[in-house]
Amino acid sequence: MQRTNILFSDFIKGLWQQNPTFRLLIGMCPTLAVTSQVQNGLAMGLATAFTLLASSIIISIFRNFIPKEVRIPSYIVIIATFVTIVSLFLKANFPEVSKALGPYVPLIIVNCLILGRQEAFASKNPVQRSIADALGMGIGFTLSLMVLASVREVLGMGTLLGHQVIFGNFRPWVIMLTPPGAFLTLGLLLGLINIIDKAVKARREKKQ
Amino acid sequence: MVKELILVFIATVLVNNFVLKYFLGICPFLGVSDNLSSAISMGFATTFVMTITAPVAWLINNYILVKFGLPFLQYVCFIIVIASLVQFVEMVIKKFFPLLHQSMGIYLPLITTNCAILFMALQLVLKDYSLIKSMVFGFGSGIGFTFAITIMASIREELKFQDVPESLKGPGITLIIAGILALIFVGLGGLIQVK
Amino acid sequence: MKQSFKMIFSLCLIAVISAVILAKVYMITQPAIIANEKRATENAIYKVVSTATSYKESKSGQTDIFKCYDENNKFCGLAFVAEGVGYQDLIKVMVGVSTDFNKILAIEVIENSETPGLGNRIVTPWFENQFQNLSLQNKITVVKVAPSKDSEIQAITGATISSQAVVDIINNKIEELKEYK
Amino acid sequence: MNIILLSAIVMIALAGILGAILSFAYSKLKVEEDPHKEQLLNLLPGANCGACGAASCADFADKLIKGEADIAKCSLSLRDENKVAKIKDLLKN
Repeated sequence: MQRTNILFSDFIKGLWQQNPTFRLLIGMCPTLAVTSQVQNGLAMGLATAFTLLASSIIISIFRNFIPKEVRIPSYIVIIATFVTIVSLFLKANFPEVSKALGPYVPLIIVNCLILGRQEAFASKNPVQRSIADALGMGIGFTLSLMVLASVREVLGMGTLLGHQVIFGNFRPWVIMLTPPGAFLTLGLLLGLINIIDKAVKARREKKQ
Repeated sequence: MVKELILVFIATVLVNNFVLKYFLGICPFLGVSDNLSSAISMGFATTFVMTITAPVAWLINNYILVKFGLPFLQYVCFIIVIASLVQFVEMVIKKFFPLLHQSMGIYLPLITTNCAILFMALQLVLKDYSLIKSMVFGFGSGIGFTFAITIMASIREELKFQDVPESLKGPGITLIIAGILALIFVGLGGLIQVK
Repeated sequence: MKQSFKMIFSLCLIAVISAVILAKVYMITQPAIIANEKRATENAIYKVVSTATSYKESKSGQTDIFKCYDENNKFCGLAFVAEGVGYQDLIKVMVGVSTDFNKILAIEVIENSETPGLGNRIVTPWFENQFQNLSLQNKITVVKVAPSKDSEIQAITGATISSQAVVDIINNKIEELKEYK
Repeated sequence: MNIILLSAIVMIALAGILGAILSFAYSKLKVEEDPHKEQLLNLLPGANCGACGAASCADFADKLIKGEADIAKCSLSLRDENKVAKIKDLLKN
């Protein structure tokens, strides 16, 4: 029993307590860039999660064979290989998503989230824990991308995943689709989450 | 020819600013911009490495990838060279110029995980700039990064004395300020039409 | 000495494995990628020269021209891609012209990254349909009010630079192709 | 020559040259690091992401030793409580 709840706690940590976007504030470049539509946010989140998972497995398997001096170049080559595979896969099977994500797919390689995870976690822990951690972080990252993307898409285009959501004479806030909108939305979202967090903590103290 | 270079430089610094329009280098932008001096040296270190990476990326692409027809190796080749180059340059500076290492060299390892560098290398290949134009593009994007991070750092230094709402302290207010800065830079859009 | 050999060996090993895997994946996905691109251009051609059912590719200068043939295999129009810089970045337009090169059949903006909500309204049918049956005797011009002459189109309010960019791109390409005709 | 062989050769050449440069650098340009900082560096994530405001993990380690920065700012290593504890007691002595 003790074994599984370590894995489970690794997994859960990534989802909320240490959510990469809202808590650790890493991996921001793609977060702001591709979240003008939920579909793109989902695709970027899944691509990042796959790369994170696959490279975590490989790196935690070979963590003792890679000498310390060439640690960063070798990790980066492994990550870049998986990102190229994802990029070719997207171009072959989902051409419009690949065009929409455009130059931000290769940026997954230098996403602070992935190299940070490999260095901090995968290269020092056994495979099972790395998998649980990678899954947690990957899904946490995808969820936060979709939360941000749904706010921006609903306000920016009045649609959600392409279907018209807001009816009547709602003039969409075009700013939400432009860079300023991305910065403002994420800033306000961080504020909102801090407020929710404080409220939850306050209620928990009252209960004790 | 020189007119074209100046246009590319101004376009990269002002119109297509790497931070405020393409969202690049946000991790260091949020982290390092809380005091002005570290922001400035961070900016110049990034500019220094970007100016080196641009020609290297151009050479790799034209003399290895295009010549042998291996477009799929682009990401792996660029990133392995950038990572090793940065590691090597940092060791050289640490060994021979300890003073320079203290002020600027410490920023070098940060470059490998900086989205701006890889994006710049891939953009100059995508738009197939010539060698000189690539260097100007690399230098311009570095200056653009420094420009944005210096403005943000000076604002945040003032911010320490203002009363920011409790929940927005730290990254929240920085992102909102970056949003307003991006709004100003959108006004500069259409200033120059350059490929 | 053993330490540096171990470093070089492990870096080369990882590089080789990644190279082989990537080459394999590239060979598997390459046909699908080429097919996608071909289908995208094909859809644009058939949209721009509506009567066409098949086309033959040929080169004129550096631009490739698609000669279109309708169902009873009669030469019914020409299509080509014109590209240039708009308000923000690259704009690509597929242009369909009549066989005698003096009338635009239709155009379709196939790629643009103009400002969302403003510039990217050049993709709306309202703007694109204005180019249908536009004469090419003289240069196409952009006007703010309702077009009077037959080679004028109305700019999108709030996106004059993008509208002007599309017109300039088409004019330059037509000029270039006229010499080669 | 088919693509697989060609890309393998190109990558071997590139990795070989870079590996040689790095190994040469490590042997010739070794600068003695004080062991204290070396241990600390092994505990820090080493991703140099800059989220802590320091330029890199090495710089963050210096600041930790000088007491100018506190470990909470390194968001990546917060993931691991026992590591943070280890860093704290390493800093004490």
